[in-house]
Amino acid sequence: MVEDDFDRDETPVNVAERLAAEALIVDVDGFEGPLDLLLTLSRTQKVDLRKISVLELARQYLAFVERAKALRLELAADYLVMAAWLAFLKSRLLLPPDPSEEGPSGEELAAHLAFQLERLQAMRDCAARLMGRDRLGRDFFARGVPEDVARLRRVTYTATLLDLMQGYARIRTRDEFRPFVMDRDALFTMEQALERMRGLIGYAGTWTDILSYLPEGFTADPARRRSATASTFAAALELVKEGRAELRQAEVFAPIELRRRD
Amino acid sequence: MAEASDEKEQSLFQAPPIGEQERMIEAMLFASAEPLTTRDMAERMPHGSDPAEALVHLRKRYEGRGVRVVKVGDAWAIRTAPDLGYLMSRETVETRKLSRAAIETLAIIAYHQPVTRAEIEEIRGVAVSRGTVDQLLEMEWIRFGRRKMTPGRPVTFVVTQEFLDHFGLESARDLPGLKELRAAGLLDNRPPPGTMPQMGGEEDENESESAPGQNELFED
Amino acid sequence: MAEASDEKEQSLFQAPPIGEQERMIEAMLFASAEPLTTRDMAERMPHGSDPAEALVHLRKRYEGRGVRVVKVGDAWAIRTAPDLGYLMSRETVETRKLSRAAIETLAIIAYHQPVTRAEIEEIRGVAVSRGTVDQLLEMEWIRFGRRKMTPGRPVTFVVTQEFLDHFGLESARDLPGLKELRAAGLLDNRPPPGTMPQMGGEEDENESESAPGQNELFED
Repeated sequence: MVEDDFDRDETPVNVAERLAAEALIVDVDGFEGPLDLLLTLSRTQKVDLRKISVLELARQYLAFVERAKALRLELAADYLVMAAWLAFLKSRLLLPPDPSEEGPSGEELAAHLAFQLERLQAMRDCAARLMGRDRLGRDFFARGVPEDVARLRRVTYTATLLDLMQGYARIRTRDEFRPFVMDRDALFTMEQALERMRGLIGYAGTWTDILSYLPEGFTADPARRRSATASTFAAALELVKEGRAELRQAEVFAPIELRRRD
Repeated sequence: MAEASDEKEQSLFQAPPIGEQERMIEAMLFASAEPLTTRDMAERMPHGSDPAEALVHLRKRYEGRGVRVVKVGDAWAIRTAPDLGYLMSRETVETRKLSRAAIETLAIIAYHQPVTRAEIEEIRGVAVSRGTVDQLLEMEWIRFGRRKMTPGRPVTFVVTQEFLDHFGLESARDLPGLKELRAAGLLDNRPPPGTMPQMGGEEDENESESAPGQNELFED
Repeated sequence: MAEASDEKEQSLFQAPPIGEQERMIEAMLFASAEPLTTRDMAERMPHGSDPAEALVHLRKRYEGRGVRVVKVGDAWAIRTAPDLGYLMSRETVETRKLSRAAIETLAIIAYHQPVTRAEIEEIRGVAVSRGTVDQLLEMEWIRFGRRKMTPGRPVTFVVTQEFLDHFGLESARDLPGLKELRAAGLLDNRPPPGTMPQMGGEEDENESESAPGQNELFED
């Protein structure tokens, strides 16, 4: 695989050249793939990329791979795939075309490779020009104190007549459909109320509205509130009977107040 | 270009022309996150510059414009002209469907007006949250009616003209009755007794509505 | 018809004078760090306003000043004049250092957009790591374009308004050297003759992606 002219090329004429060649080898990790490596190698030809000798480039690449192997450097698979492909390309370029063979000619393949290299170089130049432009936040600037547009959100609610009628119908027909169940959960018994009052009466040193003794969960729902109010009142009467409390009411419908009797 | 390089050379020896200084302070005031004092500006500008004088020119230039150069404490800043402040806010109107609790409350008021809160609660079977009533009052779909002549003289609620307008009604009496609703097929999906998953769901919902902390406004 | 034209006349009549509209867009553009489209502006302006016309006037007014009215894609913004950048050292934003791979990928997307990942890989001759694309997406310099109508309907990438804004470009057509590249045929989608390693179509992409080792882990 090693070419004669490669050997000639690589015969260390001077130390600097040799160092450069070795640096190329050791820096294999610095290349972004085989195309990048080919582009770097092509620079040694010092010609316009359009006039590049792909044959020469293939030789350089293959020599590079050989050197890497000699130095026991592990090359990634795609470098080797490229090497195989370039070896194939080289043979195509060197041998007279076989008319029976199908597929693109060596020249076509070489032209495409040259195109790819030129395109990659062009993209690199563009990237450099782009990054070299005047840039926002470095060369020119946006407003330092942007005034954000205040978004005032106004919510309006809407409903249709149908919503309204269906809502009403739902309420008015609810009872019709109810299966018969004992609504025990809405009941607060006098026994429960008495137990609760006995526990609390010790703290009732001052007059307190008996409604403040309603248990939690029995104040909002009217049915539960009614039940708890009745049982609490009855329990309060029971406590008075036992001589443990006093009750008073200022006038009709005024709050009924309870106080511990010492 | 030749001019520019001349100017640059000159600036090595003397301050840039006042027009150039005006450009400088314009750019600085625009880009700075904080108001700048003339001293701040002078520090950044070429030696010998006079930002105070450049400011006089810049202020004049922005007179009557969409933005103005204003003094903030002893510093300077560019700000939107006060008469254009309205361009900096944007109102978005979002229309949401009224919650079920609100619709039911509204329906009861419409059908039973004048009606007290206790009566609404009795009909709905759940407590009416303050939020629901407030919402309907705020929408101006209900208002307070006359107090009831019953003990405690509770306030009543009635629907408003806005309500009638919104629903396209001449008067609340035009609302179809239960029989008509049924005739119109609005009540037809009556589930057979016994198998009422829907109903059960409603009960649960009502239960949770009456639980403390639950606000009917949060219903969707 | 008569009514419609009446309305139009009326709204033209109601629109503020152009000088006033110029003040409005001046205030809005000054207040915003982001570019605004004429539509954004029109939405905030009184009915019948013509921000595009007002912009022509405003642009002229700021020619040669310390700040300029610039076009960014189909939007507009006010930016400081680039020659005054040295005054704004305190406002300088440190942009994240992009890897060589990211810079090249960005350039390829800008010049070849809309472009698929496979096409980027063909141009660079190496697999595009996920991180590179993610970074560019995160910086909002690229976004997804429409899918290509080729087998597999691959996603494409295009550059964003933020990209244009950052690099001071009116549109992607103003990219430096774009015409020359196009004339040289370097932006042509030239399919490789026959099969080639690494630089083929989507199949190669899969191959290279699954090949361990050689990808942009070499990034610094």
